[in-house]
Amino acid sequence: MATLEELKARKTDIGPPPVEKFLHSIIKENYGKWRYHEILKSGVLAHTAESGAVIYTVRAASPRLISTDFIRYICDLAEKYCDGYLRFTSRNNVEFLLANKDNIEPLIGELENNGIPVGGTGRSISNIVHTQGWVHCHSAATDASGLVKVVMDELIDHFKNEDLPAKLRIAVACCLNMCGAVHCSDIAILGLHRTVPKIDNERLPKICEIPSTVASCPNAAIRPTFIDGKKSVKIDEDRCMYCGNCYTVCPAMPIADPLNDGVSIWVGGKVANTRQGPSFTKLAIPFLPNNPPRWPEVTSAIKNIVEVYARNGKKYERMAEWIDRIGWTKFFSLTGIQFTKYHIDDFKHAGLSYRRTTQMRS
Amino acid sequence: MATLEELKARKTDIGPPPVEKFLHSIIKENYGKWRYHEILKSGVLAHTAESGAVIYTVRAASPRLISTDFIRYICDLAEKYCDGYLRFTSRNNVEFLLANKDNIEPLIGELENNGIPVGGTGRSISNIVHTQGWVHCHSAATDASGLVKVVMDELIDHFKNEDLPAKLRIAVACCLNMCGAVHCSDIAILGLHRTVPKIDNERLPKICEIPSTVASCPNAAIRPTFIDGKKSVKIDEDRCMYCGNCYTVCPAMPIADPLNDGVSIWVGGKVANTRQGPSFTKLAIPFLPNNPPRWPEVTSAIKNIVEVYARNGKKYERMAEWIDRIGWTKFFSLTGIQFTKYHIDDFKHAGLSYRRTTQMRS
Amino acid sequence: MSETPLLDELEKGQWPSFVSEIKKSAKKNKKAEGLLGQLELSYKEKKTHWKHGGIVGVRGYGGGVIGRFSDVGEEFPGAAHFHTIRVNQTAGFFYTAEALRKICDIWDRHGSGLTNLHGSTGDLVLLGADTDSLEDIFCELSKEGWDLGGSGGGVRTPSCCVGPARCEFSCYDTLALNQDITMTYQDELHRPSFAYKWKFKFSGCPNDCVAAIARSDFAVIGTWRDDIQIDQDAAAEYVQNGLDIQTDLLAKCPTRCIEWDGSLRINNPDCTKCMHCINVMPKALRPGKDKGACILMGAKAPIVQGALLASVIVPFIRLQPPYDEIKGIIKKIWEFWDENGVARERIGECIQRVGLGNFLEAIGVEISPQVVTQPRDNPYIFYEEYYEEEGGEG
Amino acid sequence: MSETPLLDELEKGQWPSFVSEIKKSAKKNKKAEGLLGQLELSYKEKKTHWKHGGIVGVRGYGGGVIGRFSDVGEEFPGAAHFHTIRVNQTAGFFYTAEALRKICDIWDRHGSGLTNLHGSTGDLVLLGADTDSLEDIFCELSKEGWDLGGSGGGVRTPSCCVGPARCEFSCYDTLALNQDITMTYQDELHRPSFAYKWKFKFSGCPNDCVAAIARSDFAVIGTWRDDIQIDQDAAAEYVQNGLDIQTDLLAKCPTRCIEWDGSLRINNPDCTKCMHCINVMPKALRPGKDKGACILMGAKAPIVQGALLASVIVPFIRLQPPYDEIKGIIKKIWEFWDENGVARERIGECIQRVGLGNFLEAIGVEISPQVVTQPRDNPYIFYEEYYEEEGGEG
Ligand code: SRM
Ligand code: SRM
Ligand code: SRM
Ligand code: SRM
Ligand code: SF4
Ligand code: SF4
Ligand code: SF4
Ligand code: SF4
Ligand code: SF4
Ligand code: SF4
Ligand code: SF4
Ligand code: SF4
Repeated sequence: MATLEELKARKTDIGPPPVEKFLHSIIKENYGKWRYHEILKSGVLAHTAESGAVIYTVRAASPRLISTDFIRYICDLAEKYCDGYLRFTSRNNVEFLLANKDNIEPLIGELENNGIPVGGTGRSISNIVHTQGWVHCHSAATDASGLVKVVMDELIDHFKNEDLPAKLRIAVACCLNMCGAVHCSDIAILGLHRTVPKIDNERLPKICEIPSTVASCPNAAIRPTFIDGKKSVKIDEDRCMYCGNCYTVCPAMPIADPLNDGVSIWVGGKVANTRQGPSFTKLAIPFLPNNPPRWPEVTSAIKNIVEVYARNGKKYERMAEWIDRIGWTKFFSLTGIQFTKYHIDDFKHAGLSYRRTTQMRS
Repeated sequence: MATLEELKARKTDIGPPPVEKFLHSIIKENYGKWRYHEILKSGVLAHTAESGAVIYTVRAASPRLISTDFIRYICDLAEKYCDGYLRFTSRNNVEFLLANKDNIEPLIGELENNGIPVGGTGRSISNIVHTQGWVHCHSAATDASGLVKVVMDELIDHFKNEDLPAKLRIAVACCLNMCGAVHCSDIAILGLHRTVPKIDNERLPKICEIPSTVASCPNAAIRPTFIDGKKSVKIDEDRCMYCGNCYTVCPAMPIADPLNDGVSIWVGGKVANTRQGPSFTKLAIPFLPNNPPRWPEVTSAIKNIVEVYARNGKKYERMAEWIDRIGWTKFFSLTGIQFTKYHIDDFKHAGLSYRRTTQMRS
Repeated sequence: MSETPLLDELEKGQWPSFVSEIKKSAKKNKKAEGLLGQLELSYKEKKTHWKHGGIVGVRGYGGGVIGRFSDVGEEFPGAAHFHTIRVNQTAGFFYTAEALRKICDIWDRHGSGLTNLHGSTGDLVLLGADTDSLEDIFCELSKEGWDLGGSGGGVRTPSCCVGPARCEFSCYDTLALNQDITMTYQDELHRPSFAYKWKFKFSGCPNDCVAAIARSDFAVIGTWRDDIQIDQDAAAEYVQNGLDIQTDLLAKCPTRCIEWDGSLRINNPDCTKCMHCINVMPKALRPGKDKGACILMGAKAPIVQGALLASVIVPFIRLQPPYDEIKGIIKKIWEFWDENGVARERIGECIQRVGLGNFLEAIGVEISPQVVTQPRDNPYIFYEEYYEEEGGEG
Repeated sequence: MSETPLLDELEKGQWPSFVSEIKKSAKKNKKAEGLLGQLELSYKEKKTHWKHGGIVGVRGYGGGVIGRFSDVGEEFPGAAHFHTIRVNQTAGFFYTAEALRKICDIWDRHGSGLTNLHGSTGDLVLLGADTDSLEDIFCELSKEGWDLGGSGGGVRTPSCCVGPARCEFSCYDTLALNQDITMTYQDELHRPSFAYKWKFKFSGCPNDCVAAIARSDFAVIGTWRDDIQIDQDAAAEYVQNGLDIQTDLLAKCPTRCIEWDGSLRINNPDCTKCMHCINVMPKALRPGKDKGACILMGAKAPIVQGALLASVIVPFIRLQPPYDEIKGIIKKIWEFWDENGVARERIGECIQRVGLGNFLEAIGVEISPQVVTQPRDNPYIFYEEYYEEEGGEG
């Protein structure tokens, strides 16, 4: 039990500190009065205010899963070059905010010497948003950080250089819960299962509620049953599509299966309301094996898609817009990816993806 | 009982006569070898063959529900001007097929003198496809032939002249069974009910199967029940959306309600694969009263929509394409039609019609 | 004849009046007179006076006649029985005056004298027969070479566009295929034995003048695979005659694959065969030479689970008599439907229920990206292969 | 430290290595060492070694800590307990070196030394705490001015784009609204009592740099209503500097409402505020002056009934402190959800279930055509008005 003193000292519901404390004076003075921005070079932004003041941003990579050592190191750099000010982006890059233009190159020099690439702005591949994977989640069908590492190693030049038709946003999620905007990414890498959950009939009645377990299945594959006189559930194997939601609700239905878990690749999602607006990511490759530590099948598949897009996309054409222009038939033929039965939707709105016109390319 | 002789005389499964018997010699000779067509004037087509031969077509209106007198009359004309050859179109117009150009004007003269307008080609309003209504169907929530008559009286100039941005196809159906392409028309007039079927608990058990009656409801509003010890069904009034399918399956559930039956107006459907391809018709006006014999509310509503389209649509822009260009918000403001809760889809794919982008006009 | 003040209002105006038609027949025909009276009553009371259904027919046929009985038959005896006879129309709705007159003769003798030319499915509809005269009408019609169309859970009367008979766009012989299919499936047409109705419609090109994509379970729509044929002189002529080629043609091409710099250039691999440019310049542009059709399936009206447009099953097929390939596909589909169909479920709904991929696999049709507009966007995949403990792919 | 041949492979290559990060901490920290060993095992066996869930927390809070226990805790004692502490990040992810260092100090003292900057929802995530040290960590953090973020069935940690702090496009003050909402709903954030999670995200313009439309139950995305502001000289400058204005700007406008003839002309009533032209020419074009935001609701990941993008609820709202209007809407929505929500059903699914029209009616928001991309295409309408026998509208 806490002492009375401790309880008093303990403040609750204070919320995060007000952001004003963390804003550079140039930002405070020109807050809401920015006039325009320029990308000076890949990874370097200059925002000019109506007052004429300029704040420079250097964007640097981060593996997101970082040690306090890493944080202390970037703090050192921020103090040395940025009056101590820095921020993170919504894609987990580090942004150094500089008042002094002359500090840009020395900062970049130090970062690169220490193995931290600079880039991710404009028409490039930015950091991959991702999830916990084997590092921290019970649900994971694959590792997230590892996939990010090997894919970014492969695509590093597109992070450092703005050499693509448009922004290319990649996301990784380790299970169908999709902790991130995986469902709306230019390219998504999604861990998944391919076999039916194994029911632990011993534990199930003790730790799970039967009705909520039955209700958890999107496809009504789970039914209540009795095993050796005890309440449990059974799965209609023909209806299960391995989503793992029953496992989320009931721990006694583990779905992990190292032999069959793996990775799928999705393309053509988008978040921004630009031009053709937001859209979901669509299936490109239904299954690639989990082949840690470097998932060669995955990296080469992603590399291939990116390079085909880089060669064929037109300026300002996001992956979705490029595919929209050339058509999916051509996407599959250009990338050499095989179109299969699995690519044809068979869930709730399936029919709406069927081609309901004779309009098509030969 | 039929006599043996009769039975012998009676031929079954002979199918329709081969069409060759009914083709003009010019058509037979140039069959499949047509080169191009021209619209000489509204209602008059000229098809030129590779051989240089030409067949002329005069397209005349028909109320579709016609007497043998009418048929004999057009047969007379066909013999007088067309060597006896004529056809009907997929929209129930009569087409006279002429070898001799000089016969065109006399034929048109006779038709018009007898109250049969010529037109319906090109960028005009053609005949309305429709259904039985009170003339012949037990399901009808309105009359079809009557609606066609009053609407075409109103729009006759657009039948006779090619003065619209593009073809405008109108359809009428007297109930949700939609016997025709009502669901894919530029403008559709649809009869419907607004009250729950009345269950005849006396007859129901005798003439209907309970399970198929229950299954007939798209919205699971019907449940089996017992009334005075006899099996019957009951309707959850909150779930019923008056589709009448239960009545189709079970005659003891009549849904007609003269006080509340009426008409809805739909716009922006299309069949042809041209440009943006086929699409469904969407709700414009949820309800107008059944006001026979001349349904003034309906004719003025249709007239309004047609004239707004005629003024604002661009050449080759079907109703659907025009609305697509200006947006639905503008469609409602230009036509002065009120947008209501009923316009928002709440059926199976409802969410897909919600605006899932910030993109919109102010 | 009874007074018909309401219906009389519908004899006004410029559009030809169905009321005048009914009256013409009613003058000489008791059945038509009955209808006229009953219809006036409907107009007054704003409701139908037909009873629900009623099964009548001719011997040996399971369909082709729609039974219809009045609920005010005592007041209007002519309307008491008022059945519909669906006569299978000719392909493309072509007739001679002579043939039509013979039908009129039969119908004036035995029926109301009222008809629909044509019903929405395509039949030549005779409207208003007594139960007793059905057999006679059938026999007389068949003597003249006519047969019944379809109704109920079977093949419905096929119909097709005017096609090669009078249209330069037709990519296959719609009339011939329509006739061949109608004759081949006489049994399925006249003795309905399917889970629900089955409609065939045939259009010669993507303009789809018979609305096949909107209202047939099995739609065959002509198309081509090679380059659009261009007559540059004719194109220049259209432009000289005032065609605004930029706005009306180039900007309306859905894939923006046509260019004009005094002559037309089409980037054919990007062309989706939408017909627009050809429609605008029929003298200058024509479908390619490698002609055939696209097969689409599953269109229907809204009842029960919502309307459907037909969707692509076979992106391209060549169509020549004896049409064995397409008949082979139909056979497989009906076998599949026989096993998987449910009462009152159209094939389009059935395909959605089992999944288009499974359906194509079952009927042995190749699975190509052309059958969809986009791959799935949800991760709910029914994987069928997996590794077994020993390491083999299951 | 144990051998980690597989993970070592992930120290190769140019992208900064998370394995190197774990190793840095593992050198001085037993918990990090445990994680390293367990992760190597996962890489070897291709499976996770975390047990399902586990409820832990700090006093007075219903969320903010994710319990995590190892199933190989005996082999890797450091990993046995490895809970996550979600620290509510600053608005816009702005920090000073000083503040971050203090967090590092606390975390080095009590935890694994490993973090996520940031979690996908936005929290500053401390990864790997023992159950016993949770209270201490919380107290020390709060002394430094930090509080926990959300988890479970309540408000999750709101997050926002950099907005007016460094972006010229921002149409409202994302950081201020984010902070205000976070403070206003501390109770809902820390003591989850909703049917399921609730995520707020704030983007300053339709570029949506915080992906609000894809992953928040309540997304506020800046936009404007009047004309785009044009600086014609700057526009000319872009063109002089080589911008292909036809291809890269005009042809990419979704409504084709911009023209260029030496100066730019925008047909503003047709502009859908897609940002493209402004993004291409930030110096020449700016959002209008009548700024505010669009409220969209219901985005979520696929589980259970498929992923959803957020959809428009309020087409335009002005946003100024004290933000009473938007808070009024939130209040109504939560009342509605309280009555209509079902466990594990996100608000987006709930809205679809009850119908967007009914939802808007219930929360008292005006129904305008802007909330849909098209009206319904099926005739299944739930009419609520009808005539009673007496003739009155019911
Ligand atoms: C820093 C950051 C906001 C933050 O609060 O952290 C940010 C900052 C800017 N964004 Fe963004 N965006 C940021 C995440 C996003 C996201 C969210 C995401 O990726 O998850 C999106 C939506 C992506 C999508 O559609 O999938 C996003 C879509 C855009 C767009 C639209 C691109 C398009 O054409 O579709 C622009 C406009 C542009 O780039 O011209 C934009 C433009 C910008 C500008 C130019 C705005 C400005 O004037 O300052 C900033 C520099 C962009 C650059 O990198 O070239 N920002 N931007 C985020 C940086 C992430 C990173 O580290 O890479
Ligand atoms: C006669 C008929 C076929 C038949 O077998 O009966 C026919 C005949 C022709 N159609 Fe059609 N269409 C006929 C029903 C249709 C239908 C079906 C319907 O209306 O239910 C459609 C689909 C309508 C829709 O999309 O909702 C149809 C969509 C077209 C189109 C595409 C129009 C568009 O731009 O969307 C063309 C092309 C054109 O008009 O330039 C076309 C073109 C033609 C041409 C020019 C073809 C040719 O070269 O001969 C014929 C003369 C058209 C005219 O009226 O201007 N025909 N046409 C049908 C006449 C119906 C009538 O009486 O009005
Ligand atoms: C006569 C006709 C309307 C007309 O005025 O032309 C007609 C009349 C009837 N249709 Fe139809 N349908 C007629 C063409 C259609 C079409 C159009 C087509 O075939 O191209 C459709 C839409 C396409 C489709 O098949 O989906 C159509 C969709 C329906 C439906 C809804 C089917 C569905 O799956 O959604 C029903 C209800 C049913 O089958 O139970 C129906 C049912 C009926 C019934 C049998 C009424 C009933 O509930 O049992 C009607 C008999 C009326 C009568 O007493 O004469 N009728 N029906 C058309 C047939 C004439 C002919 O043979 O040529
Ligand atoms: C830590 C984090 C991933 C990360 O690596 O960043 C995460 C981790 C988990 N998420 Fe998540 N989610 C995280 C952001 C998201 C997001 C993205 C977002 O918030 O913007 C999503 C998608 C958006 C959404 O909410 O739909 C997301 C969608 C889910 C779902 C699916 C919810 C759905 O309605 O479809 C679940 C499953 C559930 O709730 O039962 C889930 C569940 C989980 C659980 C609690 C696992 C579970 O089944 O109980 C994971 C705990 C992992 C662990 O042990 O650390 N997580 N989760 C993110 C939270 C960090 C933070 O607070 O900043
Ligand atoms: S995506 Fe799945 S496995 Fe990965 S962190 Fe989220 S819930 Fe865990
Ligand atoms: S994994 Fe998904 S589909 Fe399979 S039983 Fe569990 S909840 Fe149902
Ligand atoms: S639409 Fe309805 S009422 Fe009209 S003919 Fe068809 S089934 Fe009968
Ligand atoms: S009318 Fe339609 S919705 Fe109403 S009970 Fe009958 S079948 Fe169901
Ligand atoms: S569908 Fe094509 S081929 Fe048939 S009539 Fe129409 S335009 Fe001609
Ligand atoms: S047919 Fe259609 S898609 Fe093909 S070139 Fe002509 S307009 Fe373009
Ligand atoms: S969402 Fe708009 S306002 Fe916010 S950072 Fe991105 S571009 Fe700037
Ligand atoms: S913001 Fe988008 S829609 Fe508006 S003018 Fe610019 S490009 Fe066009």
